[in-house]
Amino acid sequence: GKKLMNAVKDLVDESLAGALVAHEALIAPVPGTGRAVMSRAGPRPGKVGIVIGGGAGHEPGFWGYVGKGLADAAVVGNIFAAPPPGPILAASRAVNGGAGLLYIYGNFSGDLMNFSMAREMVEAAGIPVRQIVTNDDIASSPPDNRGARRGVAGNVFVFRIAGAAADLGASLDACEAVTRRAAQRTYTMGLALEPARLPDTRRPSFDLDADQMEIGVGVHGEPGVEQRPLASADDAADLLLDRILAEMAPARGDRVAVLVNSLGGTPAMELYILTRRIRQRLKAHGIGVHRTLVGPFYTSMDMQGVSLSMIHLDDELAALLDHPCQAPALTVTGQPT
Amino acid sequence: GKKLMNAVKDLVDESLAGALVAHEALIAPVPGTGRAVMSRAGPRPGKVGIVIGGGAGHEPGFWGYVGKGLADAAVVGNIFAAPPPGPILAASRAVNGGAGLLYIYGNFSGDLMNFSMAREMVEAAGIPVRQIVTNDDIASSPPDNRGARRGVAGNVFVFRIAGAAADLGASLDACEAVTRRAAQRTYTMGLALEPARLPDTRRPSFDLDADQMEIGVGVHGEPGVEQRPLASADDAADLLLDRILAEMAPARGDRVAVLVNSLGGTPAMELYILTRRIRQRLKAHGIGVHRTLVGPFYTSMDMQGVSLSMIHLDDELAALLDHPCQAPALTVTGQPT
Amino acid sequence: MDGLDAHQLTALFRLMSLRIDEARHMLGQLDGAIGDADHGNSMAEGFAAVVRASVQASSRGAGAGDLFAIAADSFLEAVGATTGPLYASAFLSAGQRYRGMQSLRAADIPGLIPAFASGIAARGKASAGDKTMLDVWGPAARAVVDAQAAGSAPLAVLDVALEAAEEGREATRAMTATVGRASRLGQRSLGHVDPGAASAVIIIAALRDGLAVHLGQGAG
Amino acid sequence: MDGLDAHQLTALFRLMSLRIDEARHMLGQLDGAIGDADHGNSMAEGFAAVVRASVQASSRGAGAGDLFAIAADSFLEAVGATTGPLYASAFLSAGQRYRGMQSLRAADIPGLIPAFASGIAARGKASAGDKTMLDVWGPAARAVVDAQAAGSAPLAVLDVALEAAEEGREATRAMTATVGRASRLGQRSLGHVDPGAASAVIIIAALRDGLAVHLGQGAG
Ligand SMILES: Nc1ncnc2c1ncn2[C@@H]1O[C@H](COP(=O)(O)OP(=O)(O)O)[C@@H](O)[C@H]1O
Ligand SMILES: Nc1ncnc2c1ncn2[C@@H]1O[C@H](COP(=O)(O)OP(=O)(O)O)[C@@H](O)[C@H]1O
Ligand SMILES: [Mg+2]
Ligand SMILES: [Mg+2]
Ligand SMILES: [Mg+2]
Ligand SMILES: [Mg+2]
Repeated sequence: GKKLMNAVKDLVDESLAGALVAHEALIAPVPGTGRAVMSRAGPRPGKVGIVIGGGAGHEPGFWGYVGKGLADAAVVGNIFAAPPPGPILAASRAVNGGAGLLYIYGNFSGDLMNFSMAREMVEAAGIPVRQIVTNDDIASSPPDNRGARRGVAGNVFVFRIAGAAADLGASLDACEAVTRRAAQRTYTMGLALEPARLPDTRRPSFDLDADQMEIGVGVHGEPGVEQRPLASADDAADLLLDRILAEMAPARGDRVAVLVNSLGGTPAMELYILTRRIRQRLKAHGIGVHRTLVGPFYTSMDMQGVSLSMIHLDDELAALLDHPCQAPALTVTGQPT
Repeated sequence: GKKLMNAVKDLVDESLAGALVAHEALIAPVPGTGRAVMSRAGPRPGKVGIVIGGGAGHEPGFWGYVGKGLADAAVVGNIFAAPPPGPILAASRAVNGGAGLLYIYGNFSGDLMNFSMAREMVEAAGIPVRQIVTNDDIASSPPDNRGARRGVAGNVFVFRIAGAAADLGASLDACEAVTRRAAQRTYTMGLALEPARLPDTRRPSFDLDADQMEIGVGVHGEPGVEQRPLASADDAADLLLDRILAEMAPARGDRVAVLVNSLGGTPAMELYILTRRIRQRLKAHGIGVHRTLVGPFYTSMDMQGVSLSMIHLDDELAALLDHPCQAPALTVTGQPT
Repeated sequence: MDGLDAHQLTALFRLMSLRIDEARHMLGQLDGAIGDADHGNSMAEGFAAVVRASVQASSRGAGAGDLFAIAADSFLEAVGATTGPLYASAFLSAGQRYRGMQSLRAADIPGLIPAFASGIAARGKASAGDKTMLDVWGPAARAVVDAQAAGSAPLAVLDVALEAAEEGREATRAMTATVGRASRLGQRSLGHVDPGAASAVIIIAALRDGLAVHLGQGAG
Repeated sequence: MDGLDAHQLTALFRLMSLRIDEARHMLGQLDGAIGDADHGNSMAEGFAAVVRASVQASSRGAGAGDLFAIAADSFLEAVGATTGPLYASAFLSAGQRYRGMQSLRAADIPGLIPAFASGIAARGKASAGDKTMLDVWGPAARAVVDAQAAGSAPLAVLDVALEAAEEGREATRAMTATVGRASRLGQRSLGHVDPGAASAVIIIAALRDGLAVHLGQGAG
């Protein structure tokens, strides 16, 4: 439960300040608010502006995905709490290039309410806004109620697709359509070995015995859907992959991109052991892997655990994933990776 | 103490296998050994070959620093144990471009002995080899005995300089000279909040009370030099920075590059809080920061804690840091970051 | 001395803030069981912001009725989250009811509860039984309307409102969450009190006790 | 039946491997106190590799004297680390001593200890008192040489070697490490037994007990 921090109340502002200096060549503060960052590369006249955001505690989410070929601005709330309309509004104004704005955020009641309030104000000012509410977390609701699912680490793929499409000059309609397709084709499932600890109380966000893991956790310390005895890396990988494949139902020869994500406290060594198994199994299924991301891309503070995200690609989505981008947490060059 | 793994004995091989599939466009196995990887971009005739390595448990060290503009090959031992001469020899043969080889590794008796044994064999085969033994860890010995210090996360800068110089066509002499200068100008200091746990016993590698931190830890679970009550993020940053500045003794107007490194279990949020403080203080000292890296670049399995590394730049070193590279753990584009 | 001017209304907000702050950890624990454990922090920070803004506004001479819109704004911008928009709507709805009033009479105070309830319902679109704060605000609002129709005195009205609120809170134990973060737990939310319901009871209790103090009748 | 052929030498290695494996965690703990806690694993994996390679080589008809170079190679490639080169040098130095011998006589066995000591000293360049395995191998080797000069029987030679080894191990407690990983601890290494010294004693004890078994005299 130890953490390197100063006063709890300064946690979010100080870590955001750190991101702004560490990545000063890529991102800058949005004028008029302490809780939004924008790309140094934008806004570009005629380009759709991509605004993403959510609660803090997911670092490098969300500012890590701001940059050329990715989002134009990210808005950050308190820890695990949606940002209020104020900074969303400020970010919207700052990145408006005259071609409209696309908001992308996870499906949480707080984010829905706050982004929708901001949207009303922005539209009242004559700027068209579309919203993509991501719901990739398959553990959080059954398939027939997909609209109720949380939006989690699969966001990285969705941001990427939207950012690439906008960078290539797609219209607001086209950006919205391809991003919505990306969101619909993205699936995530997570598990935790240890809960996150809240900075103020240092208490675990849920109880988990020493020999148990929690299946289907969210990225806000929400409990998952069931506890099971701690499994081997291969069994854990299978558990995540089986659930995703069952819903995605890819055919032999289909292509996906894969994100093996640390929820904060799980080191690279373990992530790569899971990656190995996941790739072996996808190969056995005849599924091509266009791109594999491994690392702490979308965390839940210091939670120990992993999530697996996969996006079911088509030619357009695959091409957009290859489009160059440069942001604090994700750089894609023209070269292969 | 929970870990996602299969059999302990397969830990290193399986995580390496994961790295090889996740980054298949960048790295490939070295023929004839399961414990070395090489760049898909090399070897290039006439280019000095850079071979790096050390024990496993530091992921994405060492394979994360193999790629164009970085190392040509990385050799990995057992957990926290230097690799034997066999795979070093295999890697040396595989990346020999006819211009000689530069070995870079940390100053540990095991690495010294094994790399030196390999070097004798490689030189016997007519390939000239130079060695840079890094010793950036200022906590591990007093300044007047710098040669006894460990080589730790500052390696990332040293690899980077060597890789850039070699990519630009420097001779073996020139590569060695600039890399040695980089190593001499690199300083690291670390602290741990929780020790790493060894995969076989799940026991902590040293004892640390709930309200203490360990100052001056190595990257192999070695105990540090003293225990202190857990400090605030700012005080922890100051403690690391003060020690480094005292030795580096930069003048106003000098430039450095900074690496705020997670030892494995410390999440981005905390790293960036320290980054903010370190950058504030460097600014107050009038020291320019040419580049800031923040993240799990050189871990000690699941240890919770951070290390701060800084390299004291001159014009040549700064230019080499900006030279493009593309490797699993570090991509530098022509663009600013 | 029956009416509450802006300073006195601010004192009422301060009591709410105090009580919520005391319950911060308890609310966090309730939220931890079925959500993300931040409800105590969100509510505490929201009310602290309301008090700060109200102190400023009333020292600038704002009327009591003007404080509600200011409270809405400050709560929202300090909190975001789910509770930010919900309580912002609650305050805004009260602001509409008391628009232009320099001071509120004691008899106006219970009306805060139905105002809050309708603001929260309009923004959150939850139904009764969804296991939300509305399962407290709804019954409490109906209790206020009924008691006022029966001609009860303000404090007596708040007494029955509080009773209804507490019953509503306890009733959330037996509900399965269908909106908000806890809905993802399905049946696992059963048996737990909804944190938003618990904080709503605290606000209503503070309202009752604050009015009692103001009327010189001590805390109930 | 006095001599040891390759199979019997392999049995001796197997006993060392067994004893080291039993001590794996203890050695890891000793290393954990002043190093990186892997000494038990390194030694156990090294000796397991030695046994595997020796079994293969002796079933292919290798002579006892040939096993040492094979052991050196297999230990080194399985382990790396500090102990890999050190014990590889130890085995190689023994291999030079016994080169070309189809079987070793019992009287040859104690000579393993000075051979190991000189191989380790040549590779590691540590001095007496540096708090390393050499603080066991060195005294044990001198004890062997002295006892042989005094005309003692092989087992008696190994008895005094073991005694010297144990004293050497205990003496490391009072030393400050000056080479290897533990040297970074400075004074903090004081009071701890050196792990490499502890494993050296186990090897020497296994050598003694293995020879005793071979000679039909049981474990000491
Ligand atoms: N649509 C809604 N309408 C009314 N109340 C709601 C709604 N959604 C959630 N709530 C309330 O919000 C509470 C959670 O608030 P809080 O923890 O502050 O926000 P979050 O869930 O965003 O972390 C729940 O306990 C519930 O009472
Ligand atoms: N130069 C040396 N000469 C002889 N023995 C050494 C030397 N350096 C280290 N050692 C021995 O090696 C032991 C540590 O071995 P081990 O833990 O396997 O390697 P590492 O230190 O690389 O993790 C020490 O306890 C010490 O006895
Ligand atoms: Mg929340
Ligand atoms: Mg070691
Ligand atoms: Mg909550
Ligand atoms: Mg060791």
